[in-house]
Amino acid sequence: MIDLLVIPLIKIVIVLTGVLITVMYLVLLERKVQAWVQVRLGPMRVGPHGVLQPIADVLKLFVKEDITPVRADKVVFTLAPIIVLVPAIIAFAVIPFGDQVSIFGKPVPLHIADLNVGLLYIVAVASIGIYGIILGGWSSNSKYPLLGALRASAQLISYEVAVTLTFVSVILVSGSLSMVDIVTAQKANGVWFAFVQPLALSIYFVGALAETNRSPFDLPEAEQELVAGFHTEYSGMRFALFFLAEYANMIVVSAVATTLFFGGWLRPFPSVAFLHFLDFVPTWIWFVVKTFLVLYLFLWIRATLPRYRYDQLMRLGWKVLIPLAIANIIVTAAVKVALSD
Amino acid sequence: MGQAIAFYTLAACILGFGVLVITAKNTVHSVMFLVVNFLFVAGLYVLLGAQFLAVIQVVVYAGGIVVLYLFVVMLVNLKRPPEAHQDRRRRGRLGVTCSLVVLAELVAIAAYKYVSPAAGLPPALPMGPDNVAQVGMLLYTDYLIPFELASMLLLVAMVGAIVLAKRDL
Amino acid sequence: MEPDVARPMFDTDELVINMGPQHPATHGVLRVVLKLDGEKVVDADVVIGYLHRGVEKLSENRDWTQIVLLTDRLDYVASAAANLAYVETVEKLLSLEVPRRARYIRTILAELQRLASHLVWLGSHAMDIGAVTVFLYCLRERELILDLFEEYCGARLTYNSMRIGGLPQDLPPNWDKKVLQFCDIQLEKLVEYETLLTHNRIWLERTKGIGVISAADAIAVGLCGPPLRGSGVVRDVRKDEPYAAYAEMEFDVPVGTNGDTYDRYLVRLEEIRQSVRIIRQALGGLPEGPVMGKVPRLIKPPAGETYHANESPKGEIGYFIASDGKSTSPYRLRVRPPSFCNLQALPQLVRGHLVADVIALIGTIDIVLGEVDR
Amino acid sequence: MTPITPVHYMVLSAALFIIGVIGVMTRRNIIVILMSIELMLNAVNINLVAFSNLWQNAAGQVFVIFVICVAAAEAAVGLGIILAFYRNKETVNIDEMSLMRW
Repeated sequence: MIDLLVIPLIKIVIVLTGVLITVMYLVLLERKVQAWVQVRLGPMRVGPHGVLQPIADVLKLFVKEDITPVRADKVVFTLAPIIVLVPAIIAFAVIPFGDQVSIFGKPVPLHIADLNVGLLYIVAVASIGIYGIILGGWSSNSKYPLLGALRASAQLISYEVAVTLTFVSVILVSGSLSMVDIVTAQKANGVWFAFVQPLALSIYFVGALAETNRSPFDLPEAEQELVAGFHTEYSGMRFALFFLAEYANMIVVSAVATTLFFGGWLRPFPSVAFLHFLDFVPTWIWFVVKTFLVLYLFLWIRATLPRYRYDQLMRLGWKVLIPLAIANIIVTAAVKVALSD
Repeated sequence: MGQAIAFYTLAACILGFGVLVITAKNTVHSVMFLVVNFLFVAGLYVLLGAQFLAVIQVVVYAGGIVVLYLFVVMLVNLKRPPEAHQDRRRRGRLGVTCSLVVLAELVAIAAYKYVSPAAGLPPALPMGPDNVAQVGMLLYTDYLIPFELASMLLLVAMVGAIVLAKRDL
Repeated sequence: MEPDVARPMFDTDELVINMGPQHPATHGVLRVVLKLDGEKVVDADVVIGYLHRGVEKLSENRDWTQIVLLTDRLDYVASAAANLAYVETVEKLLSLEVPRRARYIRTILAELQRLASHLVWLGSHAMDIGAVTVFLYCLRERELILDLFEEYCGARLTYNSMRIGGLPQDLPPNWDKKVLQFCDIQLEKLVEYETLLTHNRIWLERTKGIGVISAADAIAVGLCGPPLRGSGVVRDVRKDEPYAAYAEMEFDVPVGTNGDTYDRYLVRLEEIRQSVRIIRQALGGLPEGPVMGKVPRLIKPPAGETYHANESPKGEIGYFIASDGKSTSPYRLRVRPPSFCNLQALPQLVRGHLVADVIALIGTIDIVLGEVDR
Repeated sequence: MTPITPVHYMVLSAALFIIGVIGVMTRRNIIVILMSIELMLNAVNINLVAFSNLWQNAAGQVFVIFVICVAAAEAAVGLGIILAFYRNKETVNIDEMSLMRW
């Protein structure tokens, strides 16, 4: 009973709170990093160096008036943010945060579930989030959100193809769809897949930027163009849910990048013996550090690059990334076959 | 026991949302119910030990095909609210009668099989542990030709859809 | 059934959207009514007048010196340029001789103002295309210019920095050194903006080939300033009809070749360099002497009318002033605002482009609504 | 409670199929009709998976993959036709699609 219910439940609670707190502080980190790049200070007033800013933000969003446009489809309008948020959070179920640890002599793996279709599960869950965006834009009964929603869905679907294709090449190397097996395969091979599949990594990263609506692909919410995109009409708590989902998605894609390409919970250079002393660091710390480095890259890019235009983004997705990803799969498969002989 | 509960819940949801799909007035709501319906069907696949299919169902059906529907519904409704289409009662009634007859027939067959001794089919066993490998093996060996044909079909459909939907090539 | 020929096949997706007057990318209260086909702009209708304050009519009830203050409010990111054009027009009407030192200082102020205005333009243009960092970098340097202006005339935005016949005061001590220092900083930081943009693939894709306007079209539609030069027309009032001390300065007039958004961007960046060059020359050869000419106590120009134009950062700013010779205020004052004339090209520029380009194109013509609506 | 046998799945599948049939017969909105067809395809899939489970043979699942392929192709082409039709006649009512009828 304890193995079946209590431990997973505790894990779910820990992951959920961890994710929510990380999201809150990711927002602060983003504002701070942006500010430092842009010769500003960022939030400074709430708490020392603004460390309490996220709490103030959340409080503000809670007490703000929650407006529903008069002719909006009320049910769908309320459901849409939830449809966006739920997939973003349940995707964490298959992410392995660390190796097995023993707590009170009981071995506990640091993941909620190890599905044999783990990677596909992430793809599936991500594809559901699109509905929230489209429906949110549609139900607002307003032109800007609708345009933003149509843009968003087209963008997400296009880039999902490229991202999924990069998964295929990783699967070819690892020989498994399970997230845990992918990490152990990197341990067995003694090398991170980032070095085995550099092209897949770059395609995945670009695709991830586009899938999480991050700059330079932040068209669905391009402030200067479509006001705020699909969530223009949202305010208060429901807006906060969209916001939360966006950042949760960022963490998901970073965590997936870490797992697939940067060796998950493994220490750097897992095969080099004399770095053995690094093993004293708990595995989950490696995971968190790597994830944050990927996240930092997201923020850095946002502060540096201008924004793509819609048709250019589509062209990049379909005419560059997808063919490259397919070519990568073919090459990977050919090499695998050649090596196995 | 647990399996039965899961089955009846899923079945009820599948049928309920199926009915909602065809009865909802607003097409967008229809599409939403369809998605939910597909998700429950995916749940049923998990119950039947076909995890790979369940995920494919979500990715392709819920995440791909139905999004396409939603897209078209929105393009079509962009300018005007969904029109109240004139329902031709006569044909509607015909359809209901027709389908009720088929339903009765099928239920009769099922019920007959259920009560007859021939229904003593072996209970559902759990599938092999590696469902993905199993399906993949079959797909790339015994069913290789159909698989390639399917990919051709998709290519043709893709070209066809682009030709149909693009205003000027 | 006959196909309906009169109706275009795809008018079902035609969508009319309002961009502005409250929109983050319309640089104030510009309203653009866009007719879209999908995301493509079929037509655009520019609606202005949300910021009309009647500067021209007000001028008829102010005396000549008070009007300088009104001109501050035209192009509020480059008020010194508007000041200069106005006082020069009145001086022309009065046939006043302005001391050489005053003309030099006016040139310096006008060029500093051009730098400030171009920095605001570059920043907001880049921000419209998504490069927020460039905006803050540009404003960082503009802040230095504002400090310089503050030291000179006490104001940071609406300077009221010119007087009919000269200048309100001489330069503060050490001001020239600070300006030279700033010039160095500016050239150094210009490289920083260029690293972020000029060779950035995304920036190139967003600006190259966008809003192309040929030289002939540009002249026909009445473009002026950098947008005109971006199309390859060599026209700069500073060179063609020199005023202030420009006749004694050495500088190049950069022109583009394709007339697209990228060329207009390059032209303005080069103008920043040229402005720095002019400022250095003017400070180097700054003559001694008074900064105020011999101006009658009561300014009452003789009956007559005149038109005088300057090269403001946005383009050719001109004043047409008629005096009846009797009153102490103009009989009629008419401003030729460059933003207004450049804005006329917007519908032509955006046609056939995407919504996202509209933003880039509003940015590229560099308008200030205070000047458009007057 | 009786154990869940393939017959249960068959009944469920039949019922879902009938819902699809009723949708096709009664609704006049062509998009809803296409969705009803998807329901029917799903009903078939449920059957296939159920039998695949019964015989412990993954071939049934392979067929489901083919069905999903066909459904995707059908949706893409069908919706393309709807879009083209809507552009010409501004309707999605199937009763007005009678141009090819003799």
